[in-house]
Amino acid sequence: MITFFAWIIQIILVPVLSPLFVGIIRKIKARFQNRKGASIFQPYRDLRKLFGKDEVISKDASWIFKYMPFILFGTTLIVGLSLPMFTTFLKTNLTGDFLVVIYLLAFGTFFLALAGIDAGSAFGGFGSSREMTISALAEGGLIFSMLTLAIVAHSTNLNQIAISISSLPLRSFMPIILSFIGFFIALLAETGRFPFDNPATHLELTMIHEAMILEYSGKRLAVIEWAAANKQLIFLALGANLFFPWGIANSLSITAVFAGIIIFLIKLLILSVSIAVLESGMAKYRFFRLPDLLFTSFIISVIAIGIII
Amino acid sequence: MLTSQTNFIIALIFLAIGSIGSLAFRKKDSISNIWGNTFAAAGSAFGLLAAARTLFLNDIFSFSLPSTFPILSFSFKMDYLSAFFVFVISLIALLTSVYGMGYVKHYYRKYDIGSLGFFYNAFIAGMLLVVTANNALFFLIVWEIMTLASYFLVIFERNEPKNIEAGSLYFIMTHIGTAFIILAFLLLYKSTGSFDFEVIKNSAGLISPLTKDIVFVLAFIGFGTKAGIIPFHIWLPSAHPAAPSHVSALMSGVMIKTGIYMFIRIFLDILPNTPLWWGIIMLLVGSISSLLGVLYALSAHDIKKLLAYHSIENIGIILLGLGSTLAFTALGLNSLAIVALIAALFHTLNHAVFKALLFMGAGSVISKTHTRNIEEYGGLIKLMPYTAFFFLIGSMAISALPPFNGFASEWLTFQSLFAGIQSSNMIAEWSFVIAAGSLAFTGGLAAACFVKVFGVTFLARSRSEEASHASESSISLKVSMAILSILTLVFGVLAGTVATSLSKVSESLNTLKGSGVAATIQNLSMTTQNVFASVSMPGILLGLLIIITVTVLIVNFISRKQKEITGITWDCGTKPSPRAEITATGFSRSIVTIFRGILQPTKQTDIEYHDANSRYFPKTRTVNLETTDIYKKYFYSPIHKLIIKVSQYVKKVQSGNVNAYVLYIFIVLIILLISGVIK
Amino acid sequence: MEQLIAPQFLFIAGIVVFLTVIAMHLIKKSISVVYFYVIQSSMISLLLLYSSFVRHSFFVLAVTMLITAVKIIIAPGFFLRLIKKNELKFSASSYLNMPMTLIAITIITAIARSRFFHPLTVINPTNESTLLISIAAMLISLFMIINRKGALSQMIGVLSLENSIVSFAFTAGLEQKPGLELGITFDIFVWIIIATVFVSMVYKKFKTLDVTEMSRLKG
Amino acid sequence: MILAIIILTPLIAATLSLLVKKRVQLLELFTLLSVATCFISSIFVVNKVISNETYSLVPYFSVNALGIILLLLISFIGLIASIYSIGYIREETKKQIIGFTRVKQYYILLNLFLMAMFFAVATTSPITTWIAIEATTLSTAFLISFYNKSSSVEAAWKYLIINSVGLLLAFFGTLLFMSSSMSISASHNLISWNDLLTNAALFNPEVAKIAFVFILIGYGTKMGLVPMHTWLPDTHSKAPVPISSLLSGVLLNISFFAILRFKIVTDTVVGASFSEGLLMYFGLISILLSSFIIYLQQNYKRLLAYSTIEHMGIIALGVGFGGAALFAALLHMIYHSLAKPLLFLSSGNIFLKYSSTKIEKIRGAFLAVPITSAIFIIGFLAITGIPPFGMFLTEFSILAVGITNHPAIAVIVLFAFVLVFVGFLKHITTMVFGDKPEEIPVGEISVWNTLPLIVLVIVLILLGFYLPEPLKILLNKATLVY
Repeated sequence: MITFFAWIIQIILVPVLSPLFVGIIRKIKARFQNRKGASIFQPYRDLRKLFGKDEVISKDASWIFKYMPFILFGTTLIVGLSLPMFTTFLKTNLTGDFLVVIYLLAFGTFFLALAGIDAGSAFGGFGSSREMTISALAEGGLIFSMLTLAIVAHSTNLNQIAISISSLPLRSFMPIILSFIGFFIALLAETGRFPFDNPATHLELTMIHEAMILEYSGKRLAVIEWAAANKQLIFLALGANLFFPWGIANSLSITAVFAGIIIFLIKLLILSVSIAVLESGMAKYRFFRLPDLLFTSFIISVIAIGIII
Repeated sequence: MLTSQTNFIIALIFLAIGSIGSLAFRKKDSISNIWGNTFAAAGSAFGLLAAARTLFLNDIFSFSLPSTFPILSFSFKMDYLSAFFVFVISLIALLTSVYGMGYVKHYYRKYDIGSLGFFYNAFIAGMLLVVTANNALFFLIVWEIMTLASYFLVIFERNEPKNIEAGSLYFIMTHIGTAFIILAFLLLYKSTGSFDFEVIKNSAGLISPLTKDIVFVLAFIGFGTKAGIIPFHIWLPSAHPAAPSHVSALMSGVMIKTGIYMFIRIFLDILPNTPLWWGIIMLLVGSISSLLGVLYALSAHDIKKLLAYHSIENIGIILLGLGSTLAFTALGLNSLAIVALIAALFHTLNHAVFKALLFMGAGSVISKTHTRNIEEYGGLIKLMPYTAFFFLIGSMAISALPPFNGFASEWLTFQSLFAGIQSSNMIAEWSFVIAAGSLAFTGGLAAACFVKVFGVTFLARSRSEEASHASESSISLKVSMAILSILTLVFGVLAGTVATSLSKVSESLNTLKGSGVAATIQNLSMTTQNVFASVSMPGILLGLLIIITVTVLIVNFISRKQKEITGITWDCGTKPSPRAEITATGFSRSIVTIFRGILQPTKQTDIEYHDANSRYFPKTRTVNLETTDIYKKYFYSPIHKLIIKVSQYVKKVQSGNVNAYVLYIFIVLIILLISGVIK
Repeated sequence: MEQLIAPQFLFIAGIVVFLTVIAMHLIKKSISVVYFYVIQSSMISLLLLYSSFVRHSFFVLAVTMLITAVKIIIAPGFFLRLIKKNELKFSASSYLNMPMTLIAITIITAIARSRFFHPLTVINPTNESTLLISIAAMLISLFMIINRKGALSQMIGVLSLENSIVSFAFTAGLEQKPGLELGITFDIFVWIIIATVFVSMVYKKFKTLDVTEMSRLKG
Repeated sequence: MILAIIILTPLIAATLSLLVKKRVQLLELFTLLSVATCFISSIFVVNKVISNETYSLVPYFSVNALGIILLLLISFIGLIASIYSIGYIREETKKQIIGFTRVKQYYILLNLFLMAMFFAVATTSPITTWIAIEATTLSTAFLISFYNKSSSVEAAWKYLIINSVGLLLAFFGTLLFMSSSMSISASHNLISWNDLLTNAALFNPEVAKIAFVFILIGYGTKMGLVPMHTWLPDTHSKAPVPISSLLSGVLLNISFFAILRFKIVTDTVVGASFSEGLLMYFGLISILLSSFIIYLQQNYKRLLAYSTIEHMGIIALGVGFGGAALFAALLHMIYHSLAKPLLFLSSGNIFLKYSSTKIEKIRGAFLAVPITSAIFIIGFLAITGIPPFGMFLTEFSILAVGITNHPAIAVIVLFAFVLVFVGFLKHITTMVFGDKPEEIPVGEISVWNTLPLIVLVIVLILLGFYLPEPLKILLNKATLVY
């Protein structure tokens, strides 16, 4: 019974929490620009508003344009399922492998880029070109940072990694820190955060993620925004629970599960605060300096592996 | 039920009838087309039957016919490895023949369909024989017949000089490759005294390590030229686009795999205890080929040339699998070697399937728009919905996206590389790290390249008149593409069962025989001694389907009251013209500039003025963006110039002066007399 | 093998052939080259005559008559008519100037007499020196074909090569059956006819007998 | 008795065609009849030779295993060439390039040429072989200067001079060889090859070495081995096509046959390594030099001439390697004698159509003369040793024997083959493909020109796959002897 209940939480946790953390990051950034900023629940209200609006779809668009938001949202949900969020005993070796997680997200980005081109506008095209370039280069750093963990844990299953990393002695923590730095750069790239892409802007020259979804409106825009929030939460959860997995409940008792959820929320809060601090303290890089950043993330993870093997 | 040997012979007979028949009906195009393709399909169907019987009912056969020439014996052998490759070849040949029936219609009255049928059947028969030949000399004969048939298929559209050049470059390169192969077999003959693969395998102990290394290098260059690995690939991007699409599907999908077949046959079956550096070299060449293959694909804008470059990339991935197998056998980890070989074989099968699908899609697009340049396509998804859907499935499979077969084999290759990273030897570990790095980047870049191809070809508005009048392709084209896309899904989802049957194939090899399989492979959960990794492809597919349908239903239910209005795309108020859309060059420009060190893009702008001397009012401005082919510049043309210089020098011997000629005789006489006496 | 022809007589014949070949190198005018050829072939026919008396068989005598007819009367007749018809006063120059040709000839004779050809003398050790002289004559006539640019002198060079081979045969005691001798002379006779026809054709086409003109077929 | 028929019928045909005044058809008829009778009678001789070792008529004429193979080749290629020359000469007379006297001269000399070749193969004594080969040179001299242009006169002159020098050296070599068996000259009949073989014991080894050097250089000039090959490209490119196909198809084999006969004698006296070493080095240089020159060739007839030199080099190399390579070399000779005339005759058709021998002037031959260009491509594939045809097997087994005892040479030769293939492919593709110049009419020239080609192609393809039993016995017998 408890496991069924825990499964329900596992499924609904990602979609429910993700707009919250988007709100929190916006709130902190506003605070840094010493303005009050909207409340942290503003994203929920935006979604409800968008669901209630009519939709304008371009006549050039095909079925890809129409069904892409649902595919994107679906992939984020499946990935959400297989993450070690607050318990590790929900170990599924169906989709638990970290390669599956990365390639499922790539599946979503693939369709997002296609939909960007489908509308036939110049902005969409350029957005998808930049998006695909960055995600292609970020994949190396992403895979290799998680690979360090897989080598240490002798398994590529996420839950198994979380269990074995949590029982790791402190002195062999150096490679984990290095790979976390690599992972953090890849996280910023994949979720379109600051040095790579400014989430708030609509300036044609700089926007990457926004350019692709320019043509959307109404319920489809809502689903895409939600999916973007989910993706951000997934990366935060990965960052939190793979690299610092203490406090995850590994037994079935109610208290352990609740303690797990609270510790998980605290870790997510710390991470989103650090992202917000980073964003307000740094300017967006020129596009052609990004590959060097991504290659550094790849090299850092390779050094981390070098230390272990 | 017929034994696999009779099936195989019936297949060859059908192909023979097909080739001779289509030549006989040369005069009437339609009859020779139907005749050629039906017999090719029938032949490959029987080939499929034979392979299936051998693979699943363990009906291995080998027989040989005596020949009038002393050292030649026509000996065939179908063990598990040959059966697997016969299976792949006949599967793709069956579907390309069905595709060919519809596709060849647009060549009627333009070219000679009879010779197309003749060489097409000979080409398939050649490939089937190459993978079952058991005598080195017979193998070489059939190998050259396959090259000969594919040469005439490449120059089938002989009105364009470009195709003729592509054809001769192809024939020259493969012939040079065959010279290396001949040398390798001669060296084997020198130490074992026979040309029969069985005899060589049994007396492999006699081969000294030095000859074994030389044979490795020669065979690697020889078969690498046919497989199209990086330094020897220059014929592939020009030869495959020149051939008719159903032939280039066959060439790109299966013909380059015969090189891979011989890699496995020689390095894993015939030559015992391989040294470690073989595996390392194969890993490095594999990673270079995969990375550069995808980069050149990004800079290519002819759709078939792009797909050809992707074949190089996928061959690189297969080589990664093979390289890790060799490295594991050298390090003694035979169980991991089996896993790596399963990854390589699985990717061979998958690549054959989705590459044939992509070439067929490209073929039907070209037959409708009569051009191969992506820049002139656009908006075809509305005019050719089915082809677009099948092409989409093909592109998702090739960029290794989860539910499809590309992901399954790439996942297995990744797992074998990760296992390799944890192996004990220092050099091996770092080569595995390089290989895993290149595979990671290749996956991402391949996805970028196929977003470019699919987006520019099928989505948004059509960029040229031809593209706007395209119509859906005919039935036989759609049927074969449909079957192939179902296969990509089936092989993807049933990856577990395919992997188990492949483990039977890889265990049958000589060097890997009888090693306890520590790595259990059931429905694709791989547990080796210390690494536990598992993925269940059906789980992913089910999850995707359920969750996506649920979200669609919920979202439609929530905003059921809202209306969907169709307007025009927002283009800052200007009328949305096709010029506003992203072009393929624009799309890949950022990646090409990032990797400018390797690709060395050149930009040439020339401006035409109204009147030449005033140079103020330009009439037209053309920008020409190209990437230089560094291989031709730094490796092939210097050798070519050297040969020309030597032959010019040698030509002076025939100076035209009689006295000089008699002087040659006089000098030779004196030299021989002097050397005769001293000796 | 019993000695058919007295060694002294063979020695004289060898010397005459050797000297005529050297003379051909030195003289510029083609008429005198023809005369030297006549001397050479008359020496050969004398040899034949001598051997026919020794073998006192009528058949050999008839063959010698034929050979003398061919080599001394018909061949020079052709050449002189050729020279008169095409007013060739002097034959074309040679590649090496006079002193150089002499040096070359001495080198060749040194090679001929050196140990490379010495084993050949074992066939008939008695007149060993004549054998070496006829070998020297052979090599020098070969050198003549290389050195002279005139088509006519090249042709005569070939014929003198044939004469020196025949003289070697006699000195080595290898003279053939009369039937074979007849065949060989018939061959030489046809060869001379064809060569003269060709020289006239060359003259008609190239307006000169200088062989260096004929160097258009290259590569 | 049959041997006499073979040798005399061409002579009769030649004399008869002398009397013919105006009717060209009569000339053609005589030649055809004579060559056909020779071909049929040589087939009869074949089963005689198979039953007993050699078939000899009167002490002067005898034919052993290799001899009959050559006879068969000469008569078969002679038949094909004479059928082709009927169409060829008619076409040339139509273009008013040659008059009736030239045609008559052509057929007479053709018959004399064939007779000389038969004579050379069948005679027993070395001296008569020499006379016969000299006769072939003389009979072809006028055939080469057939077109009476300055270049063909130049080619003929060079041919005459170089070959006479070569043959005189060979004559000197034959005399040295005869010196061993002069003692038995008392017996009335001529000294035959077997006499040379029997009293090889009393032949001084030093003299034998020098004699074989002279023979090799003499007959090597006639065979076209490299340093002495210079006459071959000029003659084969200037002679009329049927003649150059006969020249490079069969004539070179006869001088090779003579070298082989002398080789056994030297082997018994001095041991095989001396002669095989020489042949191997000559073969290697011929292959290397011709492969480089083929690469930059502008004239397709010279291209085929150089390919002949290359194949003569391969045969010499095969004999030089010895053992199984000897069987392969002889079989290679047969394939070459079939494939090279095929190429020459099809290039003849192209020449008649485009009337130019420059490669870059020929474009789109496939559209102008489709059947001939298809056969031209098949010939090209056969000559460069692409597997479906027999040449690949023979080249491969020569290399197989070569790799065991001379690996370096085998490797160099293998890459020379590749270079030849690359050069040939480059030239063939420029000639056959591409678009046809307008003024060239489409369609084959005449049935006389295409029928022989088709027959030759069928024979070549058949021999590629299936080696007929009698041929195999003959070849085995020949390899035992040499």
